[in-house]
Amino acid sequence: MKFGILVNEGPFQHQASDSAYLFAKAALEKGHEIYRVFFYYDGVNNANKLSEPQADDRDLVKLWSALAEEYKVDLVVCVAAALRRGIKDDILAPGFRISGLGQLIESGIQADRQITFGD
Amino acid sequence: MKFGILVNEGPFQHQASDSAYLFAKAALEKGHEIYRVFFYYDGVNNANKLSEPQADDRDLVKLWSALAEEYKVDLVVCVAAALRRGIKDDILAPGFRISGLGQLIESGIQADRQITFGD
Amino acid sequence: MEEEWDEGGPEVVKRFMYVNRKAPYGTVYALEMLEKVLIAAAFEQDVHVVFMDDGVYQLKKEQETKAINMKNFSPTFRALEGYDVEKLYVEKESLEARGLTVDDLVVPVEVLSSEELKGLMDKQEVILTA
Amino acid sequence: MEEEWDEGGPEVVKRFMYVNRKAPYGTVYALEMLEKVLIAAAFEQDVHVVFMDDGVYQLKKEQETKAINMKNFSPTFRALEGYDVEKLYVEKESLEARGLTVDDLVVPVEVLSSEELKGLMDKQEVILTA
Amino acid sequence: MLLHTVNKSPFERNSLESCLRVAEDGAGVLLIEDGVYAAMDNTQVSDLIKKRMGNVKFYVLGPDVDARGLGNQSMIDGVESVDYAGFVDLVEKHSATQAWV
Amino acid sequence: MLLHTVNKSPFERNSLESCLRVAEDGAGVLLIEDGVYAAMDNTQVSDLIKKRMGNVKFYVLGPDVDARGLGNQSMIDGVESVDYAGFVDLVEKHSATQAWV
Repeated sequence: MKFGILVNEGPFQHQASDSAYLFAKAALEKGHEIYRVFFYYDGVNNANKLSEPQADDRDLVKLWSALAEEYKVDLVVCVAAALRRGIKDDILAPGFRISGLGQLIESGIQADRQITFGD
Repeated sequence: MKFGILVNEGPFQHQASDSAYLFAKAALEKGHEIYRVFFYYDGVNNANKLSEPQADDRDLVKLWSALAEEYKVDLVVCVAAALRRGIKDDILAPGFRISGLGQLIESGIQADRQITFGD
Repeated sequence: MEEEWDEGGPEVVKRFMYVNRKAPYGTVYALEMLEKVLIAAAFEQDVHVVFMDDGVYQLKKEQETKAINMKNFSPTFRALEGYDVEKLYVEKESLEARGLTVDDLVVPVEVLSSEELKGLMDKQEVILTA
Repeated sequence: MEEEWDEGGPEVVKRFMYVNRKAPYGTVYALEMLEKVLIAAAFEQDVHVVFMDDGVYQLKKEQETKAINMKNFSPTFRALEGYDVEKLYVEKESLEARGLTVDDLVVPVEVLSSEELKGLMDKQEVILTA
Repeated sequence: MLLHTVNKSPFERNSLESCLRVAEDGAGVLLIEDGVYAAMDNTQVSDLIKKRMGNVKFYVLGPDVDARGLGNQSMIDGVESVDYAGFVDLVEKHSATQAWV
Repeated sequence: MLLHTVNKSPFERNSLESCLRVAEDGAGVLLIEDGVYAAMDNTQVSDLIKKRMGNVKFYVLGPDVDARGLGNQSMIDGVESVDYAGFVDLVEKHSATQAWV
C-alpha cells in the first residue's frame, strides 16, 4: 500500500515529527511504500541541516535523511512555509527538496492513505 | 522599571513572539527599560535572518533587530536550544547574540519584573 | 506549478476534507490551512471545509488585526467561492457553545449537527486537520 | 559561564518558581524546563519547582522511552537534590484527578492543595512556566 | 499580588480553569491572544469568569479582542479592556507575573 | 470506517471529546503521544472512553504508554495496545485517517 505523510511540527518542540518518522519506518519495514513525506508549517524545520542535538539524543534531521537514502523516500518541504521560516537551499539537509504545496495535494491523490502528524 | 522578557515560541506558528514584541515596544515607548529578551525553545527561530515572510505580512525577525538597534535592547538566544534547532552565527540576524541559559536567570535576578510569552 | 499538473494529473478526483478546529491568530494553523484549501481547489478536487470547535471563530465577522500587527486573512474566506470552494460546513454544537449564529459569520455556510457531520466525514478519502 | 557570574552576581537571591504543567515527551517543555531549573540552582537562587495539571506526569516512575527513540530524562529529577533543588511541590488536586499517589513518583515531593499553593505562588519574585 | 496572563482558549484547554484554581483573591487575570474568548458573555464557558468576578480582577487585551472580531460582542460585565500600554502598567503594578502558557 | 488518531492529553485539551462527538459507531480511535493518558483507568476522565466502549474500537500506542511510565498502570478494559507496525495496519485497514491534532 502507498502511504502519504504530512508533518506539521518541527523537531524537538513536539513529538509529531518523531511519531511520523517511526510510523514511516514501520511502514517501510513492512514492505509498504511511502509515496511522499510533506513538511508543512514548522515541519519545514526538520530539514535544517545545521541542527545539532545533544550527543545522547536522537537526531531527527539525520534520521529523515538516512530514511530517504535507504528507501528512496521523497521528502518535500513546502516552499511557502520554508521561505517564511528561513529554510533555504543553503541549509537544506540531504534527501530533502523544496517544492510547492501542490505536492501535498498530489500525495493525497496518489497515496492510498494520507496521514497527518501535528501539534 | 526594568523588564525581562522570555520568548518560548518561534515566529508564525504561535502569536507568542508577536505579543512579546508588542509588549516590549509598548514598555520602551513608555520610558521603561528592557533588561533583556531571552529566546528559548523554538523562540530561537526568531533570530533566523534567512526568514522571508510574505510581502504583506509582518517580519518579526526584522522587527526584533530594529528594536534592538533603536533602543539598544539585549536580544539573547539560548545556545543549547539554538544548537539543537540549527540556529548558528552564520544565520543570526543583526542585534541578536548567542549565549548561555545563565543569561535568563540573570535577567530574572536583575529585572524588576520577568514575563513569559509562550504556547 | 505546471509540472505538478503533469505529474499528479487533475483527472483523479478525490473527496478532500479540511477540518478547522483552531482559533485564528493565536496560532498560524488557520491561515496556512486556507492555502491548502486553495491548492486543492486548483487541482480540481472535491473539497469540503469543516469548521468546528474554535475553528468557527475563523469565520467571525469584523476582524480588525491592525493593532496586533498581523495580516487579516478573513477576506480570503469570501474569495473561496471564486475558486469553486463552496462546501463549507459549520458544526451546530460548536457554534452554539460560543453563543454565535450564522449571522456572525463572513460567508454563507451549511450548519450541520455533529450527528450529520459523522456521516459526511466517513465518506472522505483524504482528511487534513490542523 | 564564568563571565555570567561576574555580571549577574550570585549575591542577590530571589525566589524563583518553575511551574510544570505539561506532560513529558509529547512536547519538549518538560525537558528544557529542567535545564532552566538546574541553571537557577547554579546561580544559588531560592528555587521552587511546582508540578500541576499534566506536569505531575513528568515525575511518574518507570518511564521507558527506548521504543519512541527519545531520551529518558526522568533520572534527572533524582539528580536535583545534588544541586540543592529540594523544594518540589505537587498539587494534590492534579495528582488525584489522574489516579496517582506519591508512591507513583520518582522523587519525594511535598503535596500541597491548590489552596496552599496559592499562598506559595504569591510570594514568588520570578515565575517561569512552560 | 500576582498578575496571571492566560493566552489559551477556554474551550480548547484547561489553562484558565487551572489559573483560577490557584489565583488568590485580589489577584489580576489578564486574558490575551486566544484567551480573550473567555471574556465573552453568553457562551458555554462564561461562568468560569463570572464565578470569580468580584474577588479576582479580570482584564482583556483590546487589540486581541478586535483582531478576533469580538469588538462588538457583549463582554462579561466587569472585565476591563486594556491596550499594550495598559498591559505594561499591569505588569508593573503587580508583584510578579505568571504566564499560564 | 475512519481511524481517528488523538495525540493530546484529555486533561489538557478538548480533542478526544470532539473526536468522540463525531466518531461513528464502528470507527477506530487510536491514542498516541500524550493522548495515551485517556486510556488509563481510575482517572477523572476515564469515563470519556468507557461511555463509547463497545461501539467505538479503542487502541493505544504501546511505545507511548511505556515512555510515560504507564506500562504497569491499569488500562481501561477493552483498549487494545499496538506497536508501530500495528499502527500501520490500522491505517491500512480503515478507509481514511483523521488526526485530531
